[in-house]
Amino acid sequence: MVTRHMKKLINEPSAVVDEMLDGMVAAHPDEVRRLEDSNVLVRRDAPVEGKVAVVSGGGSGHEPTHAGYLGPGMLDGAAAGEVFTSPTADEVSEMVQACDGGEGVLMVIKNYEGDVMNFETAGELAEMESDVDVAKVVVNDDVAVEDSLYTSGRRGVCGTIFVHKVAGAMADEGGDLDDVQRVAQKVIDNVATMGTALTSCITPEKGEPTFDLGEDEIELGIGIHGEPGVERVEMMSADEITERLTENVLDDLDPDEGAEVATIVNGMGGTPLSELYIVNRKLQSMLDDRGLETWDAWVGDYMTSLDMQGCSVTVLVLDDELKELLAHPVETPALTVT
Amino acid sequence: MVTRHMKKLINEPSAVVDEMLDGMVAAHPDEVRRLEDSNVLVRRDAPVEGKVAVVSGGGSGHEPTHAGYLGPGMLDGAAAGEVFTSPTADEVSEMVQACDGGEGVLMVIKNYEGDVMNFETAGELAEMESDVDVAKVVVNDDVAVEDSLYTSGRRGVCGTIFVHKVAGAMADEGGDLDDVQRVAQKVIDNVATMGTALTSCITPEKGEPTFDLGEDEIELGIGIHGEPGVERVEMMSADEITERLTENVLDDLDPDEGAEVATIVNGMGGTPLSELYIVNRKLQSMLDDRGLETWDAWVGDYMTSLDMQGCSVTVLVLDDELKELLAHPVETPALTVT
Amino acid sequence: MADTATEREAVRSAIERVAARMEEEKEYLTDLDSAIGDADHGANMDRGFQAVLEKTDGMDDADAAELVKTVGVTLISEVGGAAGPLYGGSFMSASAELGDGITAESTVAFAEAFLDKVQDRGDAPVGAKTMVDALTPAVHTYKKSIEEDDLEPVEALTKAVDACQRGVNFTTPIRAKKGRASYLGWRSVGHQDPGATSTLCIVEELQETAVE
Amino acid sequence: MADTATEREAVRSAIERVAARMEEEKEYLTDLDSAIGDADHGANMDRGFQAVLEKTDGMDDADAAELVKTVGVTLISEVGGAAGPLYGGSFMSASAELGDGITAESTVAFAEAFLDKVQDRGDAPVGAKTMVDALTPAVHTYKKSIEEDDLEPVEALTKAVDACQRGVNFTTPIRAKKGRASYLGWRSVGHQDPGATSTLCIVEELQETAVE
Ligand SMILES: Nc1ncnc2c1ncn2[C@@H]1O[C@H](COP(=O)(O)OP(=O)(O)O)[C@@H](O)[C@H]1O
Ligand SMILES: Nc1ncnc2c1ncn2[C@@H]1O[C@H](COP(=O)(O)OP(=O)(O)O)[C@@H](O)[C@H]1O
Ligand SMILES: [Mg+2]
Ligand SMILES: [Mg+2]
Ligand SMILES: [Mg+2]
Ligand SMILES: [Mg+2]
Repeated sequence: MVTRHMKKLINEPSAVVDEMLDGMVAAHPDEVRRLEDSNVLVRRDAPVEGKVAVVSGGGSGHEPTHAGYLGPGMLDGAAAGEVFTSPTADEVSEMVQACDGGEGVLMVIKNYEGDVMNFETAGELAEMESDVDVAKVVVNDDVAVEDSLYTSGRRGVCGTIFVHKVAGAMADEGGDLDDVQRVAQKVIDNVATMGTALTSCITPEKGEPTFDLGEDEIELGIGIHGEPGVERVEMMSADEITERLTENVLDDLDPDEGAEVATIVNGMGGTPLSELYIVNRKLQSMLDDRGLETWDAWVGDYMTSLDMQGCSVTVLVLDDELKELLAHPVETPALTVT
Repeated sequence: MVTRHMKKLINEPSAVVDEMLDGMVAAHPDEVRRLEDSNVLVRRDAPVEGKVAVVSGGGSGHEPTHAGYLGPGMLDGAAAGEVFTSPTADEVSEMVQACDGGEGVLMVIKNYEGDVMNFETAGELAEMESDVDVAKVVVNDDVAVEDSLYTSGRRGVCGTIFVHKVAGAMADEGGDLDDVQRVAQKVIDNVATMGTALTSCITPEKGEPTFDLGEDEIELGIGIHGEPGVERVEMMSADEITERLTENVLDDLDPDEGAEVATIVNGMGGTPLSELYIVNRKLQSMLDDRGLETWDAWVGDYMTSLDMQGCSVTVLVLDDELKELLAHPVETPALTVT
Repeated sequence: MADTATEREAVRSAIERVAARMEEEKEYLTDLDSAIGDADHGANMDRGFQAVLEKTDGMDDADAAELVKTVGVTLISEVGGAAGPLYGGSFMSASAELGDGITAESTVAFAEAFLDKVQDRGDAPVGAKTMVDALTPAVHTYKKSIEEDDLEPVEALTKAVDACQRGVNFTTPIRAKKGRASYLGWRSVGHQDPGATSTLCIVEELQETAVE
Repeated sequence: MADTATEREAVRSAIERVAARMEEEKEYLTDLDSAIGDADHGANMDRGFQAVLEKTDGMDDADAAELVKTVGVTLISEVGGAAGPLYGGSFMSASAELGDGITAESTVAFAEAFLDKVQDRGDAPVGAKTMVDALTPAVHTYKKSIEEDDLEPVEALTKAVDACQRGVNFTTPIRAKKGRASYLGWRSVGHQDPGATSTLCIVEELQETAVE
């Protein structure tokens, strides 16, 4: 039993995910519902007959990811694991089956071994238990991690939001499972992200910082799981940090001059919005200097890491199809496009 | 010159407001613009001829308040002061004149002496310099502060968002200055808020916590300026905190059984969304127990206090007119209703 | 009565002194404000007086009244918060009293007008734990020293400084009724008011200028 | 070969031991995971084995294979993360090897199948700084002790524990190639792998059970 209360608005650490999901349904009863005895939320009207379903999920602690993006034009299902822990295969399988409207289900997976293994197992389970068609894409937009024999590949981070948006739009427009998978993959091939942490996050279970950062240190290249980054450097100004992140992202994407891009300056949960705007200011002026055209710029908390202070910069290189799909209307608790 | 970088995504502390405003315009160039040589943002298409303008403003550090609510159906102008410092009278006066579309301007003021004095002076200045009609309302929804001879009256906090929404809707529907002022005042008369801080915030200028809180202490009854609260108590569970806040709010409003309400669980900037949902879960179950009907429940960061961890609970008692105005479509950077 | 040029230099030297003092006391004032307010009073005052320095820098033909009016207007447009309209509005409107030059009588009128405007705008009585508590004894003492005791302005100012300091000390043990500190209720007791403290700084620098 | 009831009790006692051990090591495992992962391995394993305890509690007619399969299924549905499918999938599929009861040979087959499944699912070679580094020496040593050296299972297990411990120690000085720790690159060097450590805990408890 917990007697000391850590400084979080929680009751029992073990009840965090359950209570958060209930609170979310209470806030959005017309938009989402919870599958009985599970940590899966789905669109209120799921399954939507005759439409490909797009589902996602992962550890909790990244709110509004994932359930915040449930709704017309985006996700059909979101499986919530424990904090920072992949959801289990049987819950994902349940979600897949609950969301299938007869046209198949695309699973959007972030490239973490836990997620990949659990979703793959889930896909197999679901196909065994019903006749749903399951396809998947694996998002790996984190350029901080080298994709080499020496790592588990690049992580999936905030670029996932663009994947959800685009895949959900294609499904909403009536695309078949192949179409939906194709555009999701197109986003993955054209998106890159890098993040930084000014502070560690504190998980409800552990109750203290996941990693220690000195007074004047920051981590570059963090993921979204409170795992330490790839490099620890001295604290820098917002402009310098933005330069580091953006340069890595653009070096990876290497967009043609004149290319149109969509961007996200994403807060890690504990960062004031004012600071994210300061980062966006520098990001946009850098894009401008490189001759890139910003077609859309998002600033806010899209994929967080509990109470961590820090941000990530995401750039997606666009073509006409992606622009149309990004502009497609969407209505979800966390994102509305009209 | 600042050589040590505090752990914030900023450049110079003195440039925070300026750079944040530029970054905001860079993120929303089709929605907002900045008045030259000032810290005032207005709707891109301001002044809107033939419509009453609704303007607001106050110290910075509360993002997305105020400029996040600029747009059709909500605010026409937002004056940003330095962090936690009221904007100056001349900037407010400039804003009032820039937003006037010939039908007059309603100033929504939060009840802080600084804000009230600067806005009042501004209203006088504006009326002297042009023939704009200026009306005002003063929001004082914070039930933590007793309204007595011994205080400056109750503070204006997160209930202000409902005032902006309702007044902006009435203006958008073609109401005249009296109508707009009347519905704004109706919200003020029926809304109450109370907040708590688990941690202090850190202002860019000071670079360290505004107040010290022990490991196991929280402040009840904080405002949104990093000022200490009215009572310091031992850390409690989310349910207990929600009870304390909600009971005070409901005692103040004393709504009839069966009344319909709209609610906000507002994060103070550094609180994970998951925790706000846990608070919302308890709030909604308490409203249910009291026989109140939740017509709409908002959960998120609406009016923050930099990186402070904590939340506030706002309840607005509705009638048919307020429901219609709350449901009126709005499109702003921080709030979309379709 | 001194000539315009002398008066101008006296006012400018006072402005420089006050600006330097605010820079020096910035952290201290902010610390006081963080205990019972929102931790910005030092930054507010410093920002304001730095702007005043810049604005008055080129004003080589201005007389004392114009200079002081500029101080007020600048504070109004640069400071914000509660201190901006209070100090700014008071300097602005009281400056009219110096229209015919700086004399013992005109400075008394200035001081009274200043206090009136603060009370008019802020509606704080004495004992509400605000700058009024420091300003009131300073102004009353100055007036009495000149008008009743026939003291020289310098001596009167020295007495005013002492009175002002007592006013500042008085703010500590009382409960705030106005300003942000009032939200704290009884918890405001035991803390010195930042606005009263900045008032004392200003009065002290005026006295130092007069001594020169 | 022992009868079903004896085997059932042995498996249950092993389950109880492991569950108790995970509870005990929860913080330690999480600490290891916070250095190079995401600070949940202890909570994951503890949650999983508490659920296993509950699930197997009523199973009074089950044989060893069924019990072990239940361990796997439960871990799959309760743990999530990387550890869930790895441990869960392996217990589940390797349990088939115990279908004809617990013998020296069947436990060797079980151990090999377990290792195979971990490698199959997780695709980690030895030296990638994962549970594979602890599991491989343990399984290899156990097999050789039984098959080549004709040791009793208890003695073989004791050797396996020692081998496993060396595997855990081996994870510290090497760079991770798989799992979250791989994202750290060279910074993962110098930290002990949490999954390898939980593997050692399990093997140690199996050995203790065998001694009893
Ligand atoms: N109504 C008032 N009348 C007189 N002085 C006031 C009043 N309200 C506040 N003050 C003074 O203003 C000071 C605070 O100024 P400052 O911190 O710059 O503004 P804010 O409170 O808006 O942050 C207080 O310490 C107090 O002396
Ligand atoms: N591909 C893999 N193959 C084998 N073991 C792995 C693999 N990936 C991770 N592990 C093991 O899993 C452990 C982490 O488990 P856990 O913390 O529960 O999951 P997660 O990494 O998803 O948070 C690591 O310490 C490592 O031993
Ligand atoms: Mg994990
Ligand atoms: Mg202030
Ligand atoms: Mg202040
Ligand atoms: Mg882990």
